[in-house]
Amino acid sequence: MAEKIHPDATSALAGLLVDGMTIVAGGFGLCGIPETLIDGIQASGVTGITAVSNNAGVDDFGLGKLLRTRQIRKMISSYVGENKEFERQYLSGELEIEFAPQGTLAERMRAGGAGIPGFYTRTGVGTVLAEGKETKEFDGETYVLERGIVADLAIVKAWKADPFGNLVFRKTARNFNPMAATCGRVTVAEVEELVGPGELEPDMIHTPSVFVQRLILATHNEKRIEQRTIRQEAA
Amino acid sequence: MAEKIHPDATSALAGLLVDGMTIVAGGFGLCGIPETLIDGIQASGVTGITAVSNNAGVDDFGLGKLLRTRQIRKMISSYVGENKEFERQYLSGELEIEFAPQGTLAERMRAGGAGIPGFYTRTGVGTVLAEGKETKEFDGETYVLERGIVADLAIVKAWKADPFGNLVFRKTARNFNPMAATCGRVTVAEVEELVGPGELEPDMIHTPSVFVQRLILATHNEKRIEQRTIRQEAA
Amino acid sequence: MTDMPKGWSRDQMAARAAAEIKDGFYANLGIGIPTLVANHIAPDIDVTLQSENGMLGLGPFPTEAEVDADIINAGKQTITELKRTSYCSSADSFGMIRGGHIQLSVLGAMEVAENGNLANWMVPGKMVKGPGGAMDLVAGVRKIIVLMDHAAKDGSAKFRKACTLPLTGTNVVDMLITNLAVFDRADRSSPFVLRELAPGVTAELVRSLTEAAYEDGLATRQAA
Amino acid sequence: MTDMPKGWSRDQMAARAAAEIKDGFYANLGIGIPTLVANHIAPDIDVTLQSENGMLGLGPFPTEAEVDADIINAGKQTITELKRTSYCSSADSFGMIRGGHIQLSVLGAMEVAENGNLANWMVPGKMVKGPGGAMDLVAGVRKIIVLMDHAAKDGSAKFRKACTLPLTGTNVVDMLITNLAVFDRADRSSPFVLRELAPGVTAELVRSLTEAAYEDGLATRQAA
Repeated sequence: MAEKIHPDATSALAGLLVDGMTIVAGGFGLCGIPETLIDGIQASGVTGITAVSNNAGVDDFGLGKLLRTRQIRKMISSYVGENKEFERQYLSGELEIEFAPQGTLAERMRAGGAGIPGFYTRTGVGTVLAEGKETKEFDGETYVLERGIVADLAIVKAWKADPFGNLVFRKTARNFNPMAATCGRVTVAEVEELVGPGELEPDMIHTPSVFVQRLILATHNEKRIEQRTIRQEAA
Repeated sequence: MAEKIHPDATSALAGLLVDGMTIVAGGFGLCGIPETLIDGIQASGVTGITAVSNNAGVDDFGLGKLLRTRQIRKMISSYVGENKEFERQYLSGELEIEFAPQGTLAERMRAGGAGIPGFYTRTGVGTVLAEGKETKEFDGETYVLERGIVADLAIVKAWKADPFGNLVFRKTARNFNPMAATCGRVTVAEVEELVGPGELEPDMIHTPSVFVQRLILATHNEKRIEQRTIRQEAA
Repeated sequence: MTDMPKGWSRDQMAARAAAEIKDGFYANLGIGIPTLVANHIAPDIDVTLQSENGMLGLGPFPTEAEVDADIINAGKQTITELKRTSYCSSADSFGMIRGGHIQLSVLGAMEVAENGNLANWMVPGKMVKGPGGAMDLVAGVRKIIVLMDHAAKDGSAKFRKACTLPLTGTNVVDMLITNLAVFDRADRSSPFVLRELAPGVTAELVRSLTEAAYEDGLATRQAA
Repeated sequence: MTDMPKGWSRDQMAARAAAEIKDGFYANLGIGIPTLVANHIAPDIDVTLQSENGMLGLGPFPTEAEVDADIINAGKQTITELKRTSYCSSADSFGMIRGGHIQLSVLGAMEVAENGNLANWMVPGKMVKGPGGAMDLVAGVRKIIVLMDHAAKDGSAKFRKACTLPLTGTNVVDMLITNLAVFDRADRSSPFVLRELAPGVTAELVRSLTEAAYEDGLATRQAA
């Protein structure tokens, strides 16, 4: 079998990083983000990245790390609210941002991965995010044409993987990861747990092995919480 | 809780059947087809159906039953090879057929269910199945515009359901069922097994409850095999 | 403006929105006041809450011991799961939303226009954080209820002839609940109708603090 | 036509196609002769077979005891699963195909044209059964190998200047393996090149039974 498991992020990313490349990353907020691979990209020093990710991390965590080191030139995101360094770079013109509605962004990743170059959606019609985009009427309603995204590299975080590269995600850490995994020309996954062949139930695999070219055991699993909201235990 | 479980197919289909309606059905060949609900539709006598289904069953099984009783006026399918009654009605002009490539049909169901009225695909470009359809160039390649499908009713077969309507499918009986479940204005599911609340693992639900309005325990689970291919056991 | 009646509290506005939720509904509650709606759903009403990041069937906030970093809502708050819960990808989650499978969404707003336009995502000149899932929700969910203060702090109208801020969606608002009044409309080709007033609030006050045209449905309601 | 050399058997054609499968490939084998390809994959080559109805990692046919009506391939044949197997919906399965994630597909054909056009789904005047997944496979899979008899039973060419039958796809064939010869091309803007002859078959015979223009690559190959 072609070996997919690599010993660490550096090995898994070797030969894949080029200045000016496009990287799509799974994760929503700080949940389900490929922490270990982000560290690996930071260590590599690759620059001029166009990062496609729903959010931009916070100042010292997630993609925020790569913003700090000025490795990212452009973000394609739906919401970037929690990052002061982001704000500074954006306002000073160092960083470019392309906003996409969250569902449109998710669908653009899925479309790119599924060989669909464009699709129509009602989302965003009549707003600034549809400006300059083609529209079309279907049954009397106006829809905007959105493009599929294919990235040079996809980095995703999963819960479990087998050696074939089949992935299972955990709870809301799934989020953008399955689509991100499909829309990279190469996809590297980091996982919390590697299991043996046959240990994943074939009916319960979220990302089939065909989408994953390289695999590492994640060593950075901080899973920082943005909004720790608690209820008092009933007495 | 609004009760989704009905005692039988007749009850689950009550008020939903109207002559001339469009019904989308899950299943591939004879695998994963809603046998019990097809019986219920046959018994209702509803006619003029446009049936959206990858295949048309065989003469006395699957949608073939509704062809026999002339309840179907039109099929939207990718392959209808195994049905002599189908062939007779088609050649005599009693039955209309719209062919869609299999992957395009699957995606049209998913798109319809996901609020996407149209998408572009390379599949079928330059063939008779793209005739009369709009095309568009993306990055120098030609793609054809295909439409999402929304049906009046979706009927699907699942393996397990909980009372909320969450569904799990089994092996290749999954096939078109998940997309079919999303693209009916009303979706009725039949399942081999009803389980209690909380018995389905939240990470492992294929069709979330929001897509299922009514639910029955399947009483017709023949699961006929079209091509029983066997290898000899090693001695 | 100090002698303007305050009208309903945020919790009362949330409770009014909660009354729109029918048994069996699937609903998406936005961040902020809309989140309070969940606290006011009647016990005999079974509702399944959706979070657009990919969770259907939201439970309450966790106890300290229950906190799980992998279970968060769209506001990135830790939450819990229920017996009915299912998880899905964000693409499938927005498929539910865009495909019209969610019956109701409650959102905050900066401005609502008389034609149902909504502005709730950016203020020119301020840092733009992005739309998140708001544009998808208003474009896809069948009934959109907006909760907002009736007027800005300077007294200027937020329910307007036309939005002055960049839009989140066009012709998407079905019901508007402010601290002073409730407006709804029969469908998206109908005008808004004033339906209810908060205690101590007069129709004249609402009229004076509203730029949008709307019909007066109070008389009808009294007669009914 | 009785004295025309038969060339390769169907199993030999399948074996030739199998030699194109590289370690780590994901491949989709069509119904009919292409299914035989699986029997000829070298033991040191790890390949994962896909079936477009929604299965990745196809196992062999079942024993009588193993038969499961819920495990079938795209030809509706009962099969088995492996340790690597995963199931998915047909939409996700064709996402793999359309998105270019499957490296290789082997298909049968009625006609192939010199520009790579393929016809393999309908014959006018005969009952049309539909394209099934063939149009999706040829449009999406990265390398398409066609297996077919070199000539029709009446001796007429099946590798033609242009297809006479309705097309399955335009400019999609990368390699053509017939009972008499093997053709391939460097990319989809290059012409086909004759690469190999079956035992006892001459280049002249192939030429005489082919309508398509192609380059002769036999000399090059010998030299290499």
